[in-house]
Order: sequence, then C-alpha cells, then structure tokens
Amino acid sequence: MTGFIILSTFIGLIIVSFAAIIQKKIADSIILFMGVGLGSVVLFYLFKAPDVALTEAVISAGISSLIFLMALKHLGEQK
Amino acid sequence: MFEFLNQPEVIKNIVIIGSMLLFFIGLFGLLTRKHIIKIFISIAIMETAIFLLFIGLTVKLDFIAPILDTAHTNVSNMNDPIPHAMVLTAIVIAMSVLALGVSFAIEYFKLTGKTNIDEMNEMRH
Amino acid sequence: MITYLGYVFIFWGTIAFLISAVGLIRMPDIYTRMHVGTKSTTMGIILVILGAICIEPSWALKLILLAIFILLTNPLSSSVIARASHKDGATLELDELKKVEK
Amino acid sequence: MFELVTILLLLSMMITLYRFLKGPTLADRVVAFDVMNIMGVSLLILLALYFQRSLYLDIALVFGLIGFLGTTIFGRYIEKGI
Amino acid sequence: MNRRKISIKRELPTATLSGFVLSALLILTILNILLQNMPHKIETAGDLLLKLNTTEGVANAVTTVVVYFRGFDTLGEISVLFIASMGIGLMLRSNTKCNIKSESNFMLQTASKILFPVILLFGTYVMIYGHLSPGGGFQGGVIIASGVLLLLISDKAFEVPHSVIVALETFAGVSYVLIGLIGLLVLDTFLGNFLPHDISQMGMLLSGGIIPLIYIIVGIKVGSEMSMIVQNLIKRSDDV
Repeated sequence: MTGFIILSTFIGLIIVSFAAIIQKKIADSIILFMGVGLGSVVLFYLFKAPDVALTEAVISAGISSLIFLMALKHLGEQK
Repeated sequence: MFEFLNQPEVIKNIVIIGSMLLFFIGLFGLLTRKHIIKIFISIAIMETAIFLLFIGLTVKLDFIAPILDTAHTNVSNMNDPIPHAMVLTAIVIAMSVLALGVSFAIEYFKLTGKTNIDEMNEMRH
Repeated sequence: MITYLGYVFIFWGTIAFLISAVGLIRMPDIYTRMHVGTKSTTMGIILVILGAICIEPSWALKLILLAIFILLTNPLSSSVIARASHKDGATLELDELKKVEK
Repeated sequence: MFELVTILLLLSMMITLYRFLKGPTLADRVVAFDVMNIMGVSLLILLALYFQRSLYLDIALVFGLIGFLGTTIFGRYIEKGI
Repeated sequence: MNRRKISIKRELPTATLSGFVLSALLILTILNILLQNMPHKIETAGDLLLKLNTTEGVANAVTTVVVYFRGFDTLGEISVLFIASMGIGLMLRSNTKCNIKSESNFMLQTASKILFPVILLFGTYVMIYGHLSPGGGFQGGVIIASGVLLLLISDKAFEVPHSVIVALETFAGVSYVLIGLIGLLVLDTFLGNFLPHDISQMGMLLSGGIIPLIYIIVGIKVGSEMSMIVQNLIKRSDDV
C-alpha cells in the first residue's frame, strides 16, 4: 500500500510541476508550485523523515508563496 | 493490495526515475522560459527533486523513523539520520537564497524596467 | 467493536471528501464551488478525526487540538477568498433573481 | 478496510487535482488548493494510524495551524490588498 | 486570407528537444545500473551515529546530528541566514516605508489577534521539544515568522520595531558562541554537552543537556531574521 501511494504521489507531482512550468500567467504558476510543495511533504512523510517533512511544510505553506507573490507585485506580468 | 510495489528494488526505481524526471522538468523550464520569476520557480522545483532523491535513496520502508520512544528502543531497525540532517540544513539555505535572488530582481527592475531574461542579457553588449 | 465504529466514521468522512471533489468539478462558478468545498471538507475532516479518536483513544489530545486548529482557521481562509473574488468582479452563473427583475 | 479508505481519499484528491490544473481563474485554483490541503491533512492522519506512531501527528498539526496562510495570502493578492 | 507561412523547424525546436530527452534517458539508465549494483548491506556512518546516540540521552537522532555532531555547521548556517537577511535589508531599503494598500476584512483582523498567540505558543513548543519529537529550532523560528506574517498582512499599521530585532539577534548570536566556548573550557570540545544528561531519563524534557538551550537560541535567531525578511518584502514602497 505504501508503494502505491508513493507511485501515485510521484505521478501527481510530475503532472503539477510540468503544468507549473508551461502556464501563461505567473500567478497560476505560483499556486501550482505550492501544490508541488504539498506533494513533496507527503513524500517525505512516507520516506520516514518527519523532520524534513515538517520543515518543508512550514516553509512551503507561508513564506515561499509570499516571496514569489511580492516579486510578482513589484515586477508585474510579462509585457 | 498492490503488494509488488512494496519491494525495495521497485521503490528504488520509482524514486530514481520520478525525481530525475522532476529534475529534468525543472531544467527544461530553466532553459526555455523567459520571465525571471518562472526561472526562480524552476530552480525551486529542481531543488525539491534533489532533496527527494537524496532522502529516497537511503530509505528502507519497513524501518521506522530515527526517533527513540518508550515503545521503540531498538536502534538496529531505524533509518539513516545523516541525509535528514543534511537536507534539513539545505532547505533553509535554499529558501534564503531564493529570497535574496528575488530582492536582486526587484532592485534590477526598479533600475532598468526589464523582466525578460533575454533583454537582461543584451545589457552586456 | 469501537475500532469498527472508527472505520465507519472514517469511511463517511472520505465519502464527504468524494462528494466535495465531484462538486468542485460540477459546479459552474466560483461562489458555488467555494460553498461545496468548504462545507464538505469541514465535515469530512471532523469525521476522520472522530474515527481516529475511536481507533486510538490515547492520541485524543493531539487530535482534538488539530480539530480546534482546523475549525479556527478554515472559515477564515474561505471568507478571505469570497471577499477577494467579489472585489475581483466574479458573477453568479445561474442568477435566478435577474429573471425576476426583468 | 484501510486500503478502501485510502483509495477513496486518493481518488478524491485526483478529482480535485483536475480542477486545480484546469480552473479558469486564479480563485478557482486557490479554492481547489484549500480543499487539497485539508485532504492532505486527513491523509497524514490515516498514515499515522497505519504506521502506529503518534509522533507523525505533529506534521498534521502544523498543516492544520498554518496551512491556511497560503490561501489567505493569495486572497489578499487577488483583492489587491498587499 | 493571407496566411503566413510557418516553418515547423522554427516553431518547434525538435532537435533540441530530442537531444534533451535522449540525454535524460541515458543519464537515467546509467544511474539506475550504478545504483542497482550497490552492495546490499553496508555499514554506513548513520548506524554508528545511531549507536552513539543512545549514549547521549537524546531521543531524536536528527537533533543529535544537527546540534551535537555538526554544531559548528549549524553556526555557519545561521550566519548564512544572517547575511541573506542583511543583503535583503540593504537591497530593499527605502526611506518611505509604505503600509499595505487596503484594509482587510473584519474577520481577518479579529482572527489574527486570536491566532497570533496560538501560533507563537506552538512555535515555542516545536522549538523546545525538538529533541523528543520532530521539530527543532529552524522549524519553530519559521512558525513564529509565519505568525508575524499573519499580523503584517491583516493589520495596516503593524510593524516590528527594528531595535527589538537587533537586540534579539545580538543576544542569540553571542550566547550561541558563549555556550560553545563554555563547552570548550569544560569538556575540551566546542559545544560539549556540559549540562547533566541521564540516559535513564530519556524522554523527559531536561534529559537533553544543552540541546534544548541551543535550539531556543537558534529559534530566536531564525525567527527574527525571517520576520525581518518578510517585513522588508511587504513594506517596500513601489514608486518605480
């Protein structure tokens, strides 16, 4: 059962990251990148590394999205 | 159910192929996208892939997490704590480097008004 | 016996998640999607936590704390999104009142 | 029984992933991300039951407490607040 | 309708893409072959560290590795964080700090005042209990910075005073080095565990010796640096 969850999470992670790369709008790209963070937390959890999962959860939940969104606010979309 | 996926060789194959695909997706974005925020996102995806590969290569799924407990006092069936400590350090450093790069990009945009990486390249000539 | 009761709770919680997911696909605009998402996930996570308490009664402190955290923060985020999409100019797809005004 | 529950949860996560990938506006994606966050918390609780260790619940606690911050930041960005 | 002639080679860089995919497959195959032929059971450094860990009286082995065996690296890491925070402060410095644009809704203003002490308390729990459960100084510090972030995006006039940040960071940095030097005096190793730590009391709060103390210091330093980064990013005036 663990192997099945690992495989399906990897497939979802690859789909989401590829979609994050090929988006036109950058705000969509940022929210899809937060999905990558969620999937990697589940994977670290399944790999029996709870410390790393805690760190990744804390960083990808709040601070990371704020950094990207502040950059987007100052820089603006592509002209 | 799906017991054949729990063998160690199959797990190792899944981890290697999946995280290398993730790494190459990030490299593809790094090489082909033009806006600078997308390049930062690609770098972050590559970092995530490296961390997943680093943790996943040493995992043994029937072992437990390296934390002693009142019910778990046997050291011999615990996972390796060294990669966890390394990745723990690397995640925080990666985040601070990302913030520093973003602040450089903001200041560059304030000076020149450019976000495209090609136009940034033309400044050299 | 109480273990089976816990699994029944968790099963109904996942059914609530499934209904929420299908509703997210079927609903036409942002307000109805938000309605089906938040209502159903609040009930689903509470049922899952209740089932986990039934299966492992010694973990009850952490699980009740988790339930309190989720009940504190879940309405907050949904209200922020509702206000933001109203300010952004989202409209209802099936507005019955428009027919009445005509 | 555990397999049935986990497969149902993974199925609903995949259906939500469709809205997360497709959603026409940014707010749709944010709502789908919020729902996926809660589903992830319940998946972590189920896996803690499967591994039989209560230490793993700390990560679910962190997600329950500060997982809403991402949604709130995006909401404030959509209404052009920050 | 005059349709422009599109060269397929110009639209799709097929040669680049196929070369890319081929090299990816090659690297995957070589890595797979190399890793399948690894010996099945090798004595890693982690096993030795796990055996050493039982003599230290600390439950979380990752904590022992981060604080005790690699304590000097942790000092370097928080120095790197400090330099990054300083660089962001220099880059985004502006004389006119602007507040956030519009008032948030009433619910967010009320809930942030309720949630901030809860987040602060939970961050402190994660910090102090780092040697018994998953967690530690970095995670606790970032959780506290998330609480500050919640106040910053909800309240219009909130601002962390700069002098408080300076005082906290100075205190944390100096006391980390001082504890290391005391360990050097007492036990001849930098960051030696000079406080009493019983193996028989493993699982209690005070069984870690200096490790909870170090983690509190690291948490204060990381939390103040992250709060400063967040505040500099939010409160920058964007008059281009």
